[in-house]
Amino acid sequence: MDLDFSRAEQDFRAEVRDWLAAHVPGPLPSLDTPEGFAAHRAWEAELAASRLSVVSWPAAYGGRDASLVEWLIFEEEYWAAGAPARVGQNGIFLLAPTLMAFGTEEQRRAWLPRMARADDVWAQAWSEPEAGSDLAALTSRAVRAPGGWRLYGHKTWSSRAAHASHGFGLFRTSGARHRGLTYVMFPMDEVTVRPIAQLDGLPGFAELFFDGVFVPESMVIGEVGEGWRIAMAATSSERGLTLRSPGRFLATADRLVALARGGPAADDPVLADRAVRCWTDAEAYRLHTFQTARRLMAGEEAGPATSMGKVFWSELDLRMHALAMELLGDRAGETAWLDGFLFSLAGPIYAGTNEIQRTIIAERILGLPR
Amino acid sequence: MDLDFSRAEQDFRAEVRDWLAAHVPGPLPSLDTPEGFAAHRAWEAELAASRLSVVSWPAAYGGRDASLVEWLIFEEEYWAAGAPARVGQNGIFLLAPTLMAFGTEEQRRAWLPRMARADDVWAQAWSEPEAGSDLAALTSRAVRAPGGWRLYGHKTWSSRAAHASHGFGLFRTSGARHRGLTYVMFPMDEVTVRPIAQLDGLPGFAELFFDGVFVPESMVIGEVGEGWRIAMAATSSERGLTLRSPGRFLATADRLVALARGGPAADDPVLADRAVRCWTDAEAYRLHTFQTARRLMAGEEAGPATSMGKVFWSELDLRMHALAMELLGDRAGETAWLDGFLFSLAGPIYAGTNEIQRTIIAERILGLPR
Amino acid sequence: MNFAFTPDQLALAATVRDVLAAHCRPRELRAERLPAWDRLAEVGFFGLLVPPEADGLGLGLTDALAALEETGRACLPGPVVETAVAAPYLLPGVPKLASGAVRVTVVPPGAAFAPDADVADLIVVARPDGPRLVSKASARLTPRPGVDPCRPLFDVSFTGSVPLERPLESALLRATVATAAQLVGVARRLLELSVEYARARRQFGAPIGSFQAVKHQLADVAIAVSFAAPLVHRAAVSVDAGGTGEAGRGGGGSGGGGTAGRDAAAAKAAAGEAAALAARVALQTHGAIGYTEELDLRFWLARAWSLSAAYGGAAEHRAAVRAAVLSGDTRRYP
Amino acid sequence: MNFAFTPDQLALAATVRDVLAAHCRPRELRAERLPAWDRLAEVGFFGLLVPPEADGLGLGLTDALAALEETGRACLPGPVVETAVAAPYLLPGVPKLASGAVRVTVVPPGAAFAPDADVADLIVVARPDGPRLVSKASARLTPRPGVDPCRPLFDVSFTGSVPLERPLESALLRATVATAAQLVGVARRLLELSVEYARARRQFGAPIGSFQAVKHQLADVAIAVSFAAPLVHRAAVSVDAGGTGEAGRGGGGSGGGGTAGRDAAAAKAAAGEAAALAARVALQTHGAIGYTEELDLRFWLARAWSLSAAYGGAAEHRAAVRAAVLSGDTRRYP
Repeated sequence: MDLDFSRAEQDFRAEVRDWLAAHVPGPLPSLDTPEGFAAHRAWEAELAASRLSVVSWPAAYGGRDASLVEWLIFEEEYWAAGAPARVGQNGIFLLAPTLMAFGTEEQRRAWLPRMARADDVWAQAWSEPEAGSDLAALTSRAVRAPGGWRLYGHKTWSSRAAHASHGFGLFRTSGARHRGLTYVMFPMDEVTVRPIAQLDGLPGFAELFFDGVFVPESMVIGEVGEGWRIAMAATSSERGLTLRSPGRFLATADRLVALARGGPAADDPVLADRAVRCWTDAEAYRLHTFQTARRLMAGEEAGPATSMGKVFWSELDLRMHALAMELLGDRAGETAWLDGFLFSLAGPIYAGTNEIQRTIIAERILGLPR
Repeated sequence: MDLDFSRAEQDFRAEVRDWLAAHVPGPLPSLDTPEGFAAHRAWEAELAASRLSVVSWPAAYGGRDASLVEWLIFEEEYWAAGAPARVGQNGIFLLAPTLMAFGTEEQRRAWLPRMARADDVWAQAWSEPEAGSDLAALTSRAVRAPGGWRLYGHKTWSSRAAHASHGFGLFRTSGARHRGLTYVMFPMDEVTVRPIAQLDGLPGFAELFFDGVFVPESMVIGEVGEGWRIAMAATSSERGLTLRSPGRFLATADRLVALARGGPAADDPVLADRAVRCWTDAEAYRLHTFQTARRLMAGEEAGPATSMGKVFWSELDLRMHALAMELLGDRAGETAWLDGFLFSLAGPIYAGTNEIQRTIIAERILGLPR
Repeated sequence: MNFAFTPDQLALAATVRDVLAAHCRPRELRAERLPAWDRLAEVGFFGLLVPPEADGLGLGLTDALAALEETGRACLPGPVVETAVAAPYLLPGVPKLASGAVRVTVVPPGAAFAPDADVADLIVVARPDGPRLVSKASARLTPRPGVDPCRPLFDVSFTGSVPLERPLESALLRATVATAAQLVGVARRLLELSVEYARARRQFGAPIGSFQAVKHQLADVAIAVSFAAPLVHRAAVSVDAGGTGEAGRGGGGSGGGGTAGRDAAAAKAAAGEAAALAARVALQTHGAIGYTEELDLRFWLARAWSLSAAYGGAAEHRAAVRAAVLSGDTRRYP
Repeated sequence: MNFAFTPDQLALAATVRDVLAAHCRPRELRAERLPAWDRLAEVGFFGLLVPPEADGLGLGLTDALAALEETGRACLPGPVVETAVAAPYLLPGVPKLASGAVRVTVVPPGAAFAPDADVADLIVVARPDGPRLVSKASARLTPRPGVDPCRPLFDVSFTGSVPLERPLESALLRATVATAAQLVGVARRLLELSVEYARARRQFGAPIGSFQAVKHQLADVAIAVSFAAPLVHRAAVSVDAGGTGEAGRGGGGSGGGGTAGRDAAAAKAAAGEAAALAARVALQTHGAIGYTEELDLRFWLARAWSLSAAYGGAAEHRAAVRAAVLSGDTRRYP
């Protein structure tokens, strides 16, 4: 057991660090505004030009074939450098793993390079008003049409959808609860989009209304009726959201400790202790992730163990931002911590609520009865 | 709204305080040993001789007709003085309220004065091996016999039973889940008692085996088949365990703060903070209890709100003792804190687990669906 | 000993509650800057703590406490605590305070900004060399971003000001306890909204409120609020009994005399933590929808966060209680 | 970078696990004072960290870490950490250490008593003027009450002793990390026992493990253990990489050099807290039965509590991490 990075890994880290130091822009406007969205797309294109937007992808699609450990290194450097949020993350972390595992080579060549450059920006479309965590209850339909399908129904909580060019999600193609769902990509042009303003007034989410939107056969991923299985497999993909990169939380923890070294925490060890606990927890998450990455690189499956990571990082992220709010008092709004706090509140909710994750841990890891 | 005690309440407090100062003995042996049991009985008799063993009872049974607030005052002084644990508490807090509400005057006159003097010491007999929190699943039976009943079956987790003279509990008199249970008192002489050693090796609990133990009709409380309702009503009696006296936790909190002012907490504000939080929580529990007492004295019912108190005091008590263990390190065993810690571990379990209490709060106070 | 609100105190709270139920609903929160203020003025709310010689009722904080909790429960915008609770002690001679015609806000020590300064006629600004009184005319306000859109923050610079003769301590102590009472109200409302939603929303074929995990989280909120409230009540009694100043110091007085600082700190910390828990669980119960501008929940979420920070966060107040208790102030009644 | 145990390290752990599964079962815990010690000696367990010149294998702490976790998982009685981990650094020249024929215990700084001194041949006693080595013959032991019947405590007074030349720090750091590894094992076993019980025990017509409240508590234990373990692994790597001494100080070395004190403290705190949570949830899952002498659970409960306190409690270690990190030591790899 060691924690020594290889020469190649160290060189990769140095390259990424140097590139970021030279290129990271100042704070961009929120990516939920039109100007911010455009600025973030431009930044993605700049990353892509140096093949740094999707380092873990195959070179054929715009990546570098980086190993999992190299990807973790990239993420550490990216967030430590204070680089912008990733406007392409829905596509990169949710759709791309699905295409790589279940798409055709045509689909991959058609969509992945464009995604890597943010030529297309993808929104996810899972939830419906009556089906949040319970995806098997979805009712939006895909109906056979000449040469493809027509989509009908109502999706909600679609992140980034206010400005995205394309979307992907599950649509019902038969009545069977789980086996009646099909995985479909679609262009946003014909979808009616109603932005949902969040606490900060910006449309981080949107509702999507489908009234016969046509998609050709080539935009179905995998077999008809296999959508549920495909979606589930992709969410446990090692490059998906399940192996949530520690880099972001490490950067937050370091900034939190810096904050705690001044201000009220300097005089209150109880506040300082909370900050340092977060720092240690972020480190624990990082080390745990390295161990998981090592297992995955050895060919093991991530499996339900990633549910533990989801609970851990989301509650850590919330704790860090809530503490920062307390440390900053009425000056919190002048910093990026307030936006971060509002964002962190969603962590325990999205990608399977933490209640669902705890039930998965209990049933699928510990073996408790349903 | 005020917190000023009346002249009479202040006088009562002074009397109790003075009496305790003159009479409280040094530490007695554990009441789970034979000598400790005898010493604690003698102490109860001494309390009773000054009419201080059951101050809130009617004078006719050995009490003083003290108000709820006076009882709370008595308890504050009792525990602050470091007086011994109450060997009679099962009888005083569980059986006596039942007799007062559902017993006959003959039963009250027969049993309460003897209980007040600890002539009889009562063990509770609720749980069975296959029915812990789920009392409706009880299977021990009471079978009609000339002049009374014969008891059959197997009870467990009977506290104090290793040395008690009498017991009380629910026995099945018909098949109906809740309506088939009857509330019965019984002498311990013919019961086979198997002590259960706890973590400290002492028999705080026992198993009870009934093989036709005879009890006369006069030892049934209330109507046959009404045992469940009677037991439920008694546990929400204001003088029962549900209005758990804050005195004990206040005394623990004060001792914890004293402990925290020396030792490692003196140099570690994080430890000191945990101690002071407990002190504040104990105060909150005290104030909350005064408010409840005021409502009860005005004729209101305690109702399911007492479930909130159960969760709060039991988790506070555990937190206080766990912190003391940490403050004392390997010297904990030399103090009374270790025994207190082991005892506090049971708090979230007995008298309805805290999980059951939280469900009661959610369903019966907040109105969430079953 | 009667540690319960009197019929008069409850009647006052009921009056305020009725006014707010009629005039400070979510639709007004969305549309108006100061909903219900004129109605509250009509029922005498702003004169409760003003001395009789300035046309007020001269009541104690304890008398107004249940009513103040209602202002939190309704998420009433505007400088409520500053105008109704702090001003009577800072500016007892200012005419029209009792009638609600003059609104006041405060930049307390340790804070950078004044809440609701846009609607204030007078601003009290804490300065190291003593508090200053700034009139609307001589103040220049710069909006600052904050978490609560109904309690906007402003940087205050000013061309002219007068020194305030009264020390801030007594008023701040009362404002702290009053804010704690509001937080209890906010937490209660968050709990109600969460329970309503959990009863109605179905997932996996059942109302989410039938799931044990949801039940137990909401039960924990109920417990936190139930045991924070008596600390707030006690703090009000302690404050009214006299003994101002910092935790652990303070003078005599009957009943809770001398523990006012300690008790106010304990109250604010517990109420702030209960409201923060209520907000956390409310969001977890509501899921992604809790997040949105269209749901009323957001008003109470924002208020829980903004008031938790107002007049000192929980950690600051815990530190004050710690200092008092560890230095030996473990006094209870009597 | 290969932050996972090597096949050799795992094989060693499997050997120890097999020995303990056969010879340190609950029946032996009830009947014997030092179950499995002779068997562990046979497989070379006590010589793992002893230098080759004293007949040991000269391995690093990292190599033995998974095996040490097994001793916690089996609740192995006796001065395991003191003999197998601390002694090789304190008494490298003592003959027969590697063979397991000499047992050692320690009264560390800040502790009052020696665990397992009744079966120790040598006792190292920390004193303000430096550690002393006391032989069994010159020690007088007085039993002191403690929480763990399989890890009895003794007051040690002595008539003769010799000063110990080696400083304690390096050995204590290793003992702290080794104890953290044992705590991870204890926590894992408590979780297993709780899951087994929750699957079997029925209440209200269903296994209690089917209730969401029980599931989520056990899931939280699984999470706590899973994220404590890597901190323990890292601490072992840091210790082996060099850099002894207190948190925040320490020298160079490759990899984790210089952070050993900080990392050992973080590991012990996290492991102790995970074990304490596991014990709490185990009792809550088992109900009153968890309490009794007849149930095996009690061995692991007692061990969780006794080892949490050994070599410093969680708060003490959190304070050490805090001091290091706040003074600027936020170093990670590389």
